[in-house]
Amino acid sequence: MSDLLEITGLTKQFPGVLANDNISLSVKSGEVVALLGENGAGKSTLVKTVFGLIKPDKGEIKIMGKVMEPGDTAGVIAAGVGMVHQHFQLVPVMSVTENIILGDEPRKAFFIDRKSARQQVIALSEKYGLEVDPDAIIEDLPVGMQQRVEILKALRKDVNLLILDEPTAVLTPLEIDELLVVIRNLAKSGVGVVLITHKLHEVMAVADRVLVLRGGKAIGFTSPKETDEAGLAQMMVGRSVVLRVDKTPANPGKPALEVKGLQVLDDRKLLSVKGVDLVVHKGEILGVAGVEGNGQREMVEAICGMRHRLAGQVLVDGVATKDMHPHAVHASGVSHIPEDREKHGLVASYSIADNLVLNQFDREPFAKGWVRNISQVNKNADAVVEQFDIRTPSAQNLASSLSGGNKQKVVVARELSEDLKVLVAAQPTRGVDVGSIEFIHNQLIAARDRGAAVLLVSAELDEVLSLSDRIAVMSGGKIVAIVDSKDADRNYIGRLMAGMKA
Amino acid sequence: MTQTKKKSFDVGNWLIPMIAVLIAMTIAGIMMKIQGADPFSAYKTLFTTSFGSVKGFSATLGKATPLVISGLAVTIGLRAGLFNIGAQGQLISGALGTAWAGYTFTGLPAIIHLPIAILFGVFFGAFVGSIAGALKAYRGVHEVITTIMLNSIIMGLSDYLVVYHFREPGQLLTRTSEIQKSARLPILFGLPFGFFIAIALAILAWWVMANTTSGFRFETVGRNKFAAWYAGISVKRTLVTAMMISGGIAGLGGAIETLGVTYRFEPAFNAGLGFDGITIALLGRAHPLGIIPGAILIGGMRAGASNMQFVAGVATELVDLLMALILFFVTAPLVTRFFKNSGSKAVTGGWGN
Amino acid sequence: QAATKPDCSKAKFKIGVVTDLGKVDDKSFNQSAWDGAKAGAKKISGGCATYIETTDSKDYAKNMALFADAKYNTIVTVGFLMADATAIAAAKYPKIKFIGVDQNNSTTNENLTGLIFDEDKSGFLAGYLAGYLTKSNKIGGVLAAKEVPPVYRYGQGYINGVAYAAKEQKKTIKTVVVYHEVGATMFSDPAWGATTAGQLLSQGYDVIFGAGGGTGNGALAKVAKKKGAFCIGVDTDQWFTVPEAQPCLVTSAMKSLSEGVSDLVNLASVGYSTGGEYKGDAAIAPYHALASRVPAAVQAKVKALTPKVLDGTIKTGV
Amino acid sequence: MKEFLTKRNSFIGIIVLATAFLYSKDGSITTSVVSTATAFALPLALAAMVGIMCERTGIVNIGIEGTLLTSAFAAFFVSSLTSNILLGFAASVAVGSLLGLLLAVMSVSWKMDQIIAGTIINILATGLTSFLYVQGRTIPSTFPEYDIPKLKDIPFFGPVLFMHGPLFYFGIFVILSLYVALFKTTWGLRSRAVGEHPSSADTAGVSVARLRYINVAIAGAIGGLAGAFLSLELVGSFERGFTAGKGFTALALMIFGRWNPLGALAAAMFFGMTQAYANQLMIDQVVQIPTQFITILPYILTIIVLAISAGKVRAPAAEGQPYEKENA
Ligand SMILES: Nc1ncnc2c1ncn2[C@@H]1O[C@H](COP(=O)(O)OP(=O)(O)OP(=O)(O)O)[C@@H](O)[C@H]1O
Ligand SMILES: Nc1ncnc2c1ncn2[C@@H]1O[C@H](COP(=O)(O)OP(=O)(O)OP(=O)(O)O)[C@@H](O)[C@H]1O
Ligand SMILES: [Mg+2]
Ligand SMILES: [Mg+2]
Repeated sequence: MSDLLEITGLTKQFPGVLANDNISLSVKSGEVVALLGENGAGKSTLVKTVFGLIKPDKGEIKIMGKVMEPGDTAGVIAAGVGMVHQHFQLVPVMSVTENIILGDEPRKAFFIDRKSARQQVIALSEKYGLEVDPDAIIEDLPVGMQQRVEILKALRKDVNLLILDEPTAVLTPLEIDELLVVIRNLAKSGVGVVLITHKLHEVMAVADRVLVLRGGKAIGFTSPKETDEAGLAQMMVGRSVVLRVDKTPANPGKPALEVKGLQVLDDRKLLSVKGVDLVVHKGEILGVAGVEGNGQREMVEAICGMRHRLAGQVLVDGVATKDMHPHAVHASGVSHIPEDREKHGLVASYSIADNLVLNQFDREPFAKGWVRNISQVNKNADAVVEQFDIRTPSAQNLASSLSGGNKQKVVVARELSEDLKVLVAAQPTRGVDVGSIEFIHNQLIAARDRGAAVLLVSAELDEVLSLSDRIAVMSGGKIVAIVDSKDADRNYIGRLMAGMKA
Repeated sequence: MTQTKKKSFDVGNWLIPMIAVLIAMTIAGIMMKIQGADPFSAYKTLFTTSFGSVKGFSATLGKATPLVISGLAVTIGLRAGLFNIGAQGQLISGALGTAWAGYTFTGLPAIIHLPIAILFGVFFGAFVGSIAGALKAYRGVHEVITTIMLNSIIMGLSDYLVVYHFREPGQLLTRTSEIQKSARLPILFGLPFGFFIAIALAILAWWVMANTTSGFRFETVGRNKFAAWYAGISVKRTLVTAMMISGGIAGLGGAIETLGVTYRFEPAFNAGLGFDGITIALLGRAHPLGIIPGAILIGGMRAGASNMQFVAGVATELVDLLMALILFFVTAPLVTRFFKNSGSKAVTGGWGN
Repeated sequence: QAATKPDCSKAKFKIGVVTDLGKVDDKSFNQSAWDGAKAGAKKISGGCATYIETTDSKDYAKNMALFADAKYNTIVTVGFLMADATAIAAAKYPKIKFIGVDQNNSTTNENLTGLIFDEDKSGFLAGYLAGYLTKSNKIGGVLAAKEVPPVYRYGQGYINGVAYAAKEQKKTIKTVVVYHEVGATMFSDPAWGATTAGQLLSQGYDVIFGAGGGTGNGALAKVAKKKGAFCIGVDTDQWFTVPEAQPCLVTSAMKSLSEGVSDLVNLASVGYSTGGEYKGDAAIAPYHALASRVPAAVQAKVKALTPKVLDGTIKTGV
Repeated sequence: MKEFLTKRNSFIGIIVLATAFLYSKDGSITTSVVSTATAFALPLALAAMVGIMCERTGIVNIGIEGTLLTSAFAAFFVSSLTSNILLGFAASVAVGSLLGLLLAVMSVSWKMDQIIAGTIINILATGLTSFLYVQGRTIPSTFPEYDIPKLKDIPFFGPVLFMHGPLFYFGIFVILSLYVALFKTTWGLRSRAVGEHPSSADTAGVSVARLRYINVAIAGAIGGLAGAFLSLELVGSFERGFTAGKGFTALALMIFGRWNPLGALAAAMFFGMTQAYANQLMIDQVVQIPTQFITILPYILTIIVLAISAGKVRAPAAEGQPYEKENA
């Protein structure tokens, strides 16, 4: 039987970047092809082009033997292609149902048939075991939940070809396992799947074939049978990568960050942090494990002065910090890698250079009193881009032109590029490739070893396990347990996260 | 913003508008023919009167001055993501405040009287502006509504004040007494002094926006107020400040118009100046220096309008048409495409943020 | 505005009209003044009139200078707003005869004549007529801003005229004039005029005076749609300028602007200028087709009253 | 309805109560005031619909004033040329949608700054109408008032709602159907999606550009209706600067009504009421306060109401930004 998808000689040039360089790929039905590559390698560009969201400069795309009109998304959808986008394609102010039916709505005459729409959604989420509230408004949902919606949207119509661009970046271990099962079943039923992910064990688990991209070029095909995770990593980065974090045991000093009886409301004005007490000592990493949406985000924002503290205190070196005043908190020595880099972390229309000083633009050396020192800003930028290996033609380019992972690097670089007492890192490696993950992890540990107190919040249980010196498990807005990483057991913590009494 | 800074020094950015203006004038010329006037003598008149003679050029700059300033007011707002439709109202309150200070205080030397009068204008403009700013920051009321409403309110209020309190004794018209000699702006090298103030202000504004921390705060709030908030910029305070400064500048425009041209407050004197400011700001792509050429061009057309009608019988509306055509061809990518295929980038963000 | 504008550069006796903010076809006072200038020019051999339409009230002086520097013999400036500018120009160009329409003139320049009118008188007559036409004993007016002196005089005269008629008939009549908010749109807001007139009509006001450029005309047009109601125009005989109002237009409170201008222009052409102020005629327009709806007795009363009001034996109280 | 019946809008309730109270005191006056208010309100409301139509699909339309002015002129001009007001009406709708298309070309195809595009339309309108305007023209007739039988006899509501001209009824119909279309139909869902997050619509196979073109053109047509209502039904003539800033007030009303047709209608009604009562105060000569105070009353009230109801109004998110497929 013929190939579901046949890409030949695809080339796409962005200003200053050759994102795809003469790439060819074919996907048979029932086959799972994984796309691997560093941040900025061109994975999203490739699949977006297939889906008709980007017009290629050269090359041809055939779906089920039929040549596709460049940029004809509707045609691609009609041909039975579904796609889960790396950057959620959801309308924030609309309900889950509305988002899922958008573009092909069940209708009575001109009117939307809301009842049957709602039933479709419920049926869909039962079929794939991805639970969602059909009436919830997207922007009120935690990212993990949004990711489910994004996936259901793609699965709604019986697809022949399913494209998943980093679908697991924000899912919990359980959710990931569920999704991998779904993928395998789909493949069994004859669907072709293209999966983009930075998590090598996922590739090893589901992929039949792997295409590795580097700098827009196809480096070559491989398959889980022929290689192992280290091999994949080496192939995509072009050098050997240490996947396991190896760190010296911590030697904690006196408390640097103290959280006392903290209570916080979420955006819906519901109590989501229900009295949290934490102590992070100098020179240690305290990891907060927990299923997304159990109050971690609200806690972090409250600690960093970005969200009103209903009750409780946040002390740095024993001094209480100001509520609702990010600047004051930051000035007292707290750095913050925000969870939502697009919204809080970056000004998309600013140059990378300006973004790298976003929260210290008014300090020496970047400003002398009232006047900014632009040359210092640029000097700093060139240095940091070099040091953190941010993939861009120039530090003067706009942040919006960076790939997801590189955007994250910009934020991390900014927060680490000054000496700090406390570092609050929320989802620091989300959507970041293995090479960069290794790099960021080493940076966090280096900060620790410089005597900083690091509060790490991550939905990646593995990340928490491998980086933390102590692990706090958060569930239902409370810290349900604090365990020493030496005697931390994956399943035990997993159960606590799921809210079960261990 | 390093981006925007480069823009203004790029040759294409000067050549393209030139050509755009020529195309616009050709079309307007055709309309003049239709209307039965002679375009050539019309344009000849326009240039000889508005740009040809010192006297004429001085008149042009006189007209351009309030345009530069109100254009600047709108620009500052746009930079901080605020669309200040209220320049008109702020300008009027400034003009009234200045006029009052101008005729009330007597026996002061110009050195003292002028600055005081100007300060009055700036203060009242800033006051009106900051009302909109505060309502936006602390009550979330959209500045487009408040400024539109404030325009009408100021219109009525200033009129009430003049009619019932500040009216020139024994005068039927709604207008104040004339300001003291000591409060009049001088003429410098045959050119209106106000224009030099306007230019100086534009350069200052450009430098501040590009090189100071305050400028960076404005820009950041304007582009992503959440990131600004995360970066520890006080969004509320920035919004209020931006509207206050924008209003203050508009008020200054009213002040200079009063001290340099009208010598008294009379409602009709300031008609439309604030609204032209919006056009100018957009023509200059919300760049503090970019607004100057546009202001001078339109100032020249305004100054030459009556001459064109007198000499060539051109209907005065054609100036409006010409303005629209110029704005169209300068901003539409039609001409731009012809040179480099760069789509024009937005200078405003809708009512977003 | 398609009409090409006359070129007087070669003419023997040149007349220049400078309009107040507004155009020479505004169906209102700029137009009347322009018509007057043209009429005047016709009567003079080698006479020629042209105009400049002011777009910015700061340009009055500049626009007059354009005519003066081109050696115009007479300059007509239209509107009370130009009074000062005209006085200054008159002093600056003693050889040129200036005619200031709607401008009180206290200067001693004998080359400047202020052409003024007793709007209150024609307003009074209109009100008097209204007082006899109303059946509901409710009489209204929709006017441009009362800050504009001529408009205000019309309004007050109108009110007092009604009162006078009411006294004669020993009955009480409710009179209301609604003024538009002062400002740029006060003379060009027909929608407001119409809606406000509608409000008065719906409350039983059956005679309505519409005064103030487009705003007033809007009111007239609205009243025209209401059967049995009367409307009264302003400035010129609006039977001709606002035909859509003919169903209700019983008369117009006029000031003979065109005649006044034309007369003064002709005086100027023989080198004569009264200086000071020149009172133009005030009057009310003929009833035209609505004569049939005005009882003969009432027509007689108005006819009898008119001279007394015009010569001032009956005070308008303004 | 839930978008619209928020507690923020409770002030509408207050107005209704106040009106009811006044009605109980003097029925005929209140009736006349309120029906006057509707006449003030309708053109404003329709103008606001233009804004809502555009902005809900992500196009800022600051050129409403120009659209109204031009189409009002077209309505008047063509009616007087052909002495047929129906042709005049057709002309104004056509001109309105043409201006809509112009806006679409500039902002969708050429990706021009949308505020600039709107401003161009405004200046162009002022210049053109004033340039082409010839005095002395008149129209054969205006759209006659048609009192709907039976309904018109309902006390209060009869005169207020059912004693107007055809364009008034049509206008109300348009507003109500726009509300339904926006929140109940697939077209509405897609339009709002395009206005909030175009790439989502795009990835769902909805053509962003096409939908924007269509909606902005329809919006223009509605502007044409508003213009025709002014010149062919309400007034029956045309003057320079005829629309007297209604297009800008409409922007405020659109935001006041939170981009919701019914909200904007209510806001317009609120505005009309204050204007009508301002007149009534003068008519009744109850108060001896300067007219200026009466005339600025509506504007002050609007600000106060908004400040109290603290409308943290949220514009359609994608508004003002041209959509680039590449950045999807
Ligand atoms: N719209 C755009 N304009 C300019 N450059 C772009 C654009 N989109 C992507 N790029 C560049 O093209 C390159 C490939 O981007 P792409 O998003 O495909 O990388 P990726 O492999 O998906 O990275 P990641 O794993 O971080 O998602 C990057 O260098 C990125 O900066
Ligand atoms: N990204 C954001 N997340 C949460 N709330 C925000 C955000 N941005 C703004 N706000 C809200 O808007 C308000 C404006 O921010 P701002 O920085 O001005 O507050 P503030 O620092 O208390 O002001 P001030 O310093 O003048 O007292 C904040 O008080 C906050 O409630
Ligand atoms: Mg990607
Ligand atoms: Mg990417």
